[in-house]
Amino acid sequence: MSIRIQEADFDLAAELAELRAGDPRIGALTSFVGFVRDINDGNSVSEMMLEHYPGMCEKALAEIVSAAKARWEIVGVRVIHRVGRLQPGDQVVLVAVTSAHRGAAFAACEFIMDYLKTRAPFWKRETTPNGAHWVDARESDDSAATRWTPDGHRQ
Amino acid sequence: MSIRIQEADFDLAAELAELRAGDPRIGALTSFVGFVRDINDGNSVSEMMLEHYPGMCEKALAEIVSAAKARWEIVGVRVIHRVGRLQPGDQVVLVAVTSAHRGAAFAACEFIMDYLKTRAPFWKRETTPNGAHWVDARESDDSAATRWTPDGHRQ
Amino acid sequence: MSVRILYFAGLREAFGCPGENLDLPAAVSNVGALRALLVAQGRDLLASAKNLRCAVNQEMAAADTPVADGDEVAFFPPVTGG
Amino acid sequence: MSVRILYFAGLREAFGCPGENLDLPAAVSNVGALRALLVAQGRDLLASAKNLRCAVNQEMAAADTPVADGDEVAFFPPVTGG
Repeated sequence: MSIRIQEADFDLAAELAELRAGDPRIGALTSFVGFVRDINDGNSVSEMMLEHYPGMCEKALAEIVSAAKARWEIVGVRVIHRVGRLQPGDQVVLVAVTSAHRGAAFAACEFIMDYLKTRAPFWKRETTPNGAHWVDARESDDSAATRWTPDGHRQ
Repeated sequence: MSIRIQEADFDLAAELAELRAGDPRIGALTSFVGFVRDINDGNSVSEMMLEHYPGMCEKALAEIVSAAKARWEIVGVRVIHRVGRLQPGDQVVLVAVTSAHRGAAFAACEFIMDYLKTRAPFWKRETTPNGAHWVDARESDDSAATRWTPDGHRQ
Repeated sequence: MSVRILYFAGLREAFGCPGENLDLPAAVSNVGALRALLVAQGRDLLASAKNLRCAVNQEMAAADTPVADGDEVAFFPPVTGG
Repeated sequence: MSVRILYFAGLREAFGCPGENLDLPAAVSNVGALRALLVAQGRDLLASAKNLRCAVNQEMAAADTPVADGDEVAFFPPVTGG
């Protein structure tokens, strides 16, 4: 597994190519990229600042990825999360999973995103015409994470 | 929407970049790529031939994408399916979806793949040490497609 | 009444042809009757094929789907793309 | 007994500092008691913050999670990354 937290942008194509690395067992590659949107909850966003808890973030992400590997047969995982100052349109996060079959790749990728959203200590502060404020956690993110049952299915 | 059936390979990075095309409403990009594996059902595969029904394939894929657009709020969709002779490791199919939020992007991408697998008229013939044979449809693919209820949730 | 028949994958390979044009007797007005006619004409595989699928004018069809003059009727095994 | 306290996001900003070192009286042996002590020392926001989260040594913790000498105890709002 490869987990990185960084200020720098990432090259999506290069990351996906590296993750595949010509392994002929791989039949499926599922990836998710999150971007800074220009509108959030009706306000236009001019800048996004991402703060994190160094050390705990890496630990939390490693635990989430391990949980996914225990539930599904996956070949490889790559997680990148950016921190610092970002602009609308910037890439924020990448989760990519390879596996023999598509079911495991889809499920593990979405599972990792759902848990990252509720368990990994990152916080967003967005700047709008009304000033800068910390983004509130979404109830929908909590319910997305709790729908995963211990046997790896979704409720 | 963009749907293509082609013999030529595709450039994953270029396809994803074009789909995004700097639209600042996009908060999520989910993509799936399927590859020819070197082993299928225990046999080593030296070549894969993909046949399709020209005309009906394009129609079936357009209907599947329209159904996804009716169920989820998505910004853009790209589907590419290759036909002809492929080798292990080759890219076979791409489904990529952009949307404001990740839930819709994940669901629509997996929905399109599930229906493509059971509704789009493509057939695979693989060459193994025992000769060439047409691949049997999987029961698991039918059940993957039928789990989608009319309201867009999964059973 | 004339229809265009198409075969794909294992059927195309077994029959050695991608399709055929057929003049239908008036009694043959749906997919089930057309299939029976083709079997009677020697296309045995259309009787024995597991889970045979049919499309009329590129839309999935069932045994009772009507067949009309000028239609394109395709027979094929369950799909395996993706 | 001494612990390292960390604050993140809105808490860090409101307190104007990323954390503090604290000598704990023997009676303060879990997260709930530590939080009460900090509130008593003027960190009011730790009482009023909605859905305050806490981690001990970088693992999510609850009010009854023990706190021991040398621990790193972090307080922060619900996470909003991704």
